[in-house]
Amino acid sequence: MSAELERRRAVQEDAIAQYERMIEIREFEGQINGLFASGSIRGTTHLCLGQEALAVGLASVLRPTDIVSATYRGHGIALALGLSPESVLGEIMGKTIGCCGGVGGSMHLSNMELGLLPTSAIIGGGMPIAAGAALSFQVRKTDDVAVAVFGDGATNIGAFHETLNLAAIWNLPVVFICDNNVYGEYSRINTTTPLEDLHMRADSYKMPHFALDGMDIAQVQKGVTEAVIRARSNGGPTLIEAKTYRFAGHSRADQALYRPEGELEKWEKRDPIKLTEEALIASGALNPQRIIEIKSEMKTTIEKVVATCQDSPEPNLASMFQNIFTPANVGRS
Amino acid sequence: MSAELERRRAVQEDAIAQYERMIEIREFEGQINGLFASGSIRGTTHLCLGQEALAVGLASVLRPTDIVSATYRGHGIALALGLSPESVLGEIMGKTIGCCGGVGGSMHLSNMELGLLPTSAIIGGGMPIAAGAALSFQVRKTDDVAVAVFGDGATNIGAFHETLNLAAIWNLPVVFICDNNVYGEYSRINTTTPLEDLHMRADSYKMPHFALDGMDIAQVQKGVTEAVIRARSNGGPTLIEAKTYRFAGHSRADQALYRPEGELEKWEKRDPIKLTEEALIASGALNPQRIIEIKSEMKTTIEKVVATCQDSPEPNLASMFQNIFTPANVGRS
Amino acid sequence: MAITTPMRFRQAIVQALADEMRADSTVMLFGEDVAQAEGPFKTSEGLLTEFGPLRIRDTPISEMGFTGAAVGAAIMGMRPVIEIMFMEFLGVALDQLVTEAAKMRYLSNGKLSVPMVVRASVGSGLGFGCQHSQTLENWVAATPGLKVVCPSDAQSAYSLTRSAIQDPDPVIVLEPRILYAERGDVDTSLVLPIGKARVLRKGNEITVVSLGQMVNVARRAIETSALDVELIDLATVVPWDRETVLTSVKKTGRLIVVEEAPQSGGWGSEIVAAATSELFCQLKGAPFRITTPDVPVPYSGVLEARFVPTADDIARQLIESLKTGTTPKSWWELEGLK
Amino acid sequence: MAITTPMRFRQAIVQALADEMRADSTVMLFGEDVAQAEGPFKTSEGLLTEFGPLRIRDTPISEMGFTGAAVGAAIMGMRPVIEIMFMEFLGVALDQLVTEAAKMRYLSNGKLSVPMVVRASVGSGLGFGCQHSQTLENWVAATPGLKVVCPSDAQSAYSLTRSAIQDPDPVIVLEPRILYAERGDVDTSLVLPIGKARVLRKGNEITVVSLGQMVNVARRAIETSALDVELIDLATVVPWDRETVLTSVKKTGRLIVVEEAPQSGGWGSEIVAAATSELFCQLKGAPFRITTPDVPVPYSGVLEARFVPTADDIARQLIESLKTGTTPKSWWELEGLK
Ligand SMILES: Cc1ncc(C[n+]2csc(CCOP(=O)(O)OP(=O)(O)O)c2C)c(N)n1
Ligand SMILES: Cc1ncc(C[n+]2csc(CCOP(=O)(O)OP(=O)(O)O)c2C)c(N)n1
Ligand SMILES: [Mg+2]
Ligand SMILES: [Mg+2]
Repeated sequence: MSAELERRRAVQEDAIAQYERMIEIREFEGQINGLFASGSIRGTTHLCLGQEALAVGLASVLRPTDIVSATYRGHGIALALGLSPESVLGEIMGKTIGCCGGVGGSMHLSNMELGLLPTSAIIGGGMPIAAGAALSFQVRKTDDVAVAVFGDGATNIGAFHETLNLAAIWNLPVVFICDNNVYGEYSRINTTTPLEDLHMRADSYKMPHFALDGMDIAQVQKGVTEAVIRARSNGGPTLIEAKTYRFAGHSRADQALYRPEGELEKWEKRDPIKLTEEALIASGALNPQRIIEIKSEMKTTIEKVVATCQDSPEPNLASMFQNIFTPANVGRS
Repeated sequence: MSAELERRRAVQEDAIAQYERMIEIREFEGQINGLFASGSIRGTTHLCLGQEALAVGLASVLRPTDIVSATYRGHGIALALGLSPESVLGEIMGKTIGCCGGVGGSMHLSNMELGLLPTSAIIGGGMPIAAGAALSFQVRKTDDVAVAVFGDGATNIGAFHETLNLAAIWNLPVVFICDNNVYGEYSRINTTTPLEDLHMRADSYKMPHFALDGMDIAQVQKGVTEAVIRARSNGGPTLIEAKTYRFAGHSRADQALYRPEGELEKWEKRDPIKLTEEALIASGALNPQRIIEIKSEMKTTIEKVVATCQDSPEPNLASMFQNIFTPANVGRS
Repeated sequence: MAITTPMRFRQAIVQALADEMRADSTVMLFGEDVAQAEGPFKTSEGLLTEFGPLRIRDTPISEMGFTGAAVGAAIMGMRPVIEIMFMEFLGVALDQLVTEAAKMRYLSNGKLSVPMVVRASVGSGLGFGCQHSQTLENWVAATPGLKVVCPSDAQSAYSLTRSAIQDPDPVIVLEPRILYAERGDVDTSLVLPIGKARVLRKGNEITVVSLGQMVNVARRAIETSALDVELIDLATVVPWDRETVLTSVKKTGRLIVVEEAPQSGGWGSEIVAAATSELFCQLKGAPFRITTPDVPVPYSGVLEARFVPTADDIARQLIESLKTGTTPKSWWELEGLK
Repeated sequence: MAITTPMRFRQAIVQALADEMRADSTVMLFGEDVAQAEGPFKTSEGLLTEFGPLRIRDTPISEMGFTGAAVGAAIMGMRPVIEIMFMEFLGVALDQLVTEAAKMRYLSNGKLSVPMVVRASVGSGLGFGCQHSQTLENWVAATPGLKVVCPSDAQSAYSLTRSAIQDPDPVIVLEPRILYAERGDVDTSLVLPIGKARVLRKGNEITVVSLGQMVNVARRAIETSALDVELIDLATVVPWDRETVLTSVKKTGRLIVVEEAPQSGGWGSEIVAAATSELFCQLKGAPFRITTPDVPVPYSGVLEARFVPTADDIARQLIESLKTGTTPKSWWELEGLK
């Protein structure tokens, strides 16, 4: 089993590993701004600080043969699914060590072994693709499922509507997860969308739907499990709305000054990492001392990852000419 | 006032004129197949037999300064809004007498004086355009309204979703009318859409909505009036589902053999023309004798229209080079 | 000797789909009214009956949704074929081809392929009006990662459709709608690889490159002109067969592209520009394009008949260009219409 | 003497929008985050404050919806400007421009116009990856009824934006994203009409036609080459200025197009093909294009820097072509990469 599949298995089995992965994501995202400032990263990037429970909770419920389509805000989901921090940060830094050899970048992480489709930078772009993956499972009669993760803002794009309707009428094994982090870029969701509970839109397709607390990993696991079981057993698609909050700005440059006063602070009280810690301490699985150690170990680990990626070579010019078409003709006849 | 504006005013004021216009549409559409057979019409065409009450009911409620966007299935709406039969049939025959000089064809009728935008042959294509017309009314603070008419099948295209959301969040003076004639091409609506009452989709946008009996002109007038009044008075958009039935096939070639047995016959019992006749007779406005006369007069009228159009000249080659760009620069500065 | 069967263009497509579906259980077809109704243009006749509703499916009117579904199914190892009834409808779904499918292999570091086929009917001539008659090759032509083919007769409809389905990458098949009813002889064993042009007629004086419905018109023009013209059916628009075209132009020294695309922005510019850049010193006369005018496709039969280049137009321009070495005027310039 | 003000490219756009909105109450702007946030690229700074929420509006993420809304508002007499944050996003809304807006006047028998403007940021160079870095002129280039312009500096950003808004027909303004922060001097009284190229440098040996972000690179190349080159900023892609370009090529006998579009299908083919067809006998050497390679725009800074033609590339090809009269190899051919 590859090291990355091991990483995946870890979060599937163990609550401590899940917590550690959340810390890994937090630590990882925390490094990004500094790397921008130092010129090690260019372009743009979209952090998922505050949304770690959704990423890890989701990954803990899926099998590696399930398929996930996610978005440019995908570092956390990639790490949660098992991609190594080197392959994620390497990609963000445009290095050969990156999961895409450096030609993709922050918005386009992928790893087919772990079931992560290339993440899409087009709002709604990944949704019908996930439905298509589910279609292939249905035709081949496997019991794998496809998951599409997308933002609150994405519920206003045509692809959302078309995909949910198609998935419903074809009864596809797909789970739609709307990561409602309250903002789409600099727009609060209520300024672009007349509806507050976005999952209600599933009624338009007679599709089961519910909201869950996306800050609480146990809630995420419970809700996603319910939908995944339905999908695996021919019960068709589900729309889940995970109520989360984006602790950072939309992308690199954004300071999120448009937030109403006190909003961030209110959500920070429900920081998914804090909630997980409380739960693990309450259950006796962890103690405060160990938490401090884990965080400090993870800090060191990620710092090493940064160093490794910084030392990793730049891609050579030939690499931009590769992987456009499939080599030779691997068709059947 | 132009003759066509007179035609419009007629259906706005008088129930008999409305009935006559329905007969005109019925007679008009009845001629089309024969004209195809004789080679006078080419391409394709989409008849609205059975949907006359919606067309005329709608036209009777709107002002000429209101704006309508409709579809390729637009002969009836065009005639109802006041376009002369010559300008509609002429266009269908590709003659200079046509409302578009013959370059548009059956799917693209238009008349800006009467508020008919060029009808669109792209499913959903006209919907955001109607919302945009409503936007212009809103910015200029007129109390005109825009109306988008589209089919049941169109409720599955992305433009439907995006337009309804946009209209709702901007509170635009627009009325969405879904002409649910049970079929989209050869597909019964229930095979492509999990929801039966399509107007329920408006809940996704917190938009007022209701269904009405599209075979009954009084019901159409009542429902559309309600929505138009809301739009005129800053109350925002409404989604109306008019339950109708397509008496003919989807387009020229289609015999509609896919219909379940007895379905057409069931709907024919609610033929909008029959229902209108019954109502007018009951109210004493018409008697059976006069009905026979009206039909026979209308037959003669439309036969004359056919002859006129057949005698009308073909467009010259220069006409295909016109009206692509606005001549000179009519910009401000 | 090759065994050929007479069939219509649309039947050749049905046959190709059926043969591929028999050979490969991952091939499937979906689109609007392709299953129960057997296709708005009857290009899926009998397929639902033979292959059943799991593999042959009607879709809602949701081009973005089902095009994207094909991308996803292809990534996971199916070979979906989708039908886009009129090429214009990609205007609501182009994203899934140009910005998703074409980039997927690149963005997976070569770990996945997207063996999907998009069949879209194109072109003018049937009185469908300006929103249902464009060819629109340009929407997909400048996209590394996509392949685009366009058959011109029943044989190439059959063979290119099979090659497209067998191809491991996304292929768009532009089907000239006006040809659906045309008859031709089909040899089902003939392979036409993607990226290979067809030399339909050998000649030494002029190279004519054409595509789709214009191929036959060009052929008629050449026959009436009585010139010694080499006629190439480009067949694949992307990646086009530089070798065949340039070899021919090297020989003849003259290049004329006959196309249905508009004068501004049509695919033929690519051929003329590339041939000129590479073979400038070997050209004996001005290479040029014979195109449709820069107007929306008009509806009236009289106008639409004049919209595409006619055999007479083409013959006139062939003869004149051979005589003068310069680019002859288009018919609308001759008639002072523009 | 003209009075010029120094400003950034993006500020020139703001200024043009503001000046037009002051002059005409029918001008309005909408798009994602253009109001409250003053534009993802700060191209609407101050506009909400000055013109208020009726005319400056944020939209939901619904490109089809709001592009279509602009079509409708324009038909009814407004002059809407919409911002498409990245050109790729038209992949979900192209229908409204190519198949609706471009045909509306035709389909109304000349009774209506569609005076709308679509502003879309384009191009590579900022590390946005292959779904946010294309130029995609070809999506709109072969569409009778649309006009397409592309500024190359603050002055043309200002003047073309104003001309676009004043134009009675739909105009697409492609804004090279990498230029937003560039500074330049703007004379607000200078009118640059749509359809008119800018001769930025007179010369007699070679005509170089370029566009957008490549204009400055071409200029640098020309300066280092020390050749007598005429540099034309095409400025309008559709309808391009045949007169200015052909007059120049008549004079120099040589044409090189420098473009960011890919080698296959890029807009430059149109220029090379048209110039060759019309001026074949007056050409002294092979006309050719210097383009980006046929690859998705790579993310890595090292690769992306090499993706667009560099001044060195261009200078090498200018010099070599003048010497040999033939088309020099591209850098990737030289390096054996394709
Ligand atoms: C079709 C399209 N339109 C616009 C954008 C620009 N854009 C990138 S992220 C974003 C906001 C998306 O918000 P949401 O769906 O809530 O996701 P989040 O970023 O909050 O995770 C927008 C508008 C895009 N990428 N694609
Ligand atoms: C985007 C798009 N996809 C497909 C079509 C082909 N098409 C034309 S009419 C039609 C059926 C539409 O059904 P509905 O909306 O119910 O309208 P009706 O024809 O019944 O009035 C379809 C699929 C189209 N014109 N545009
Ligand atoms: Mg969000
Ligand atoms: Mg219908």
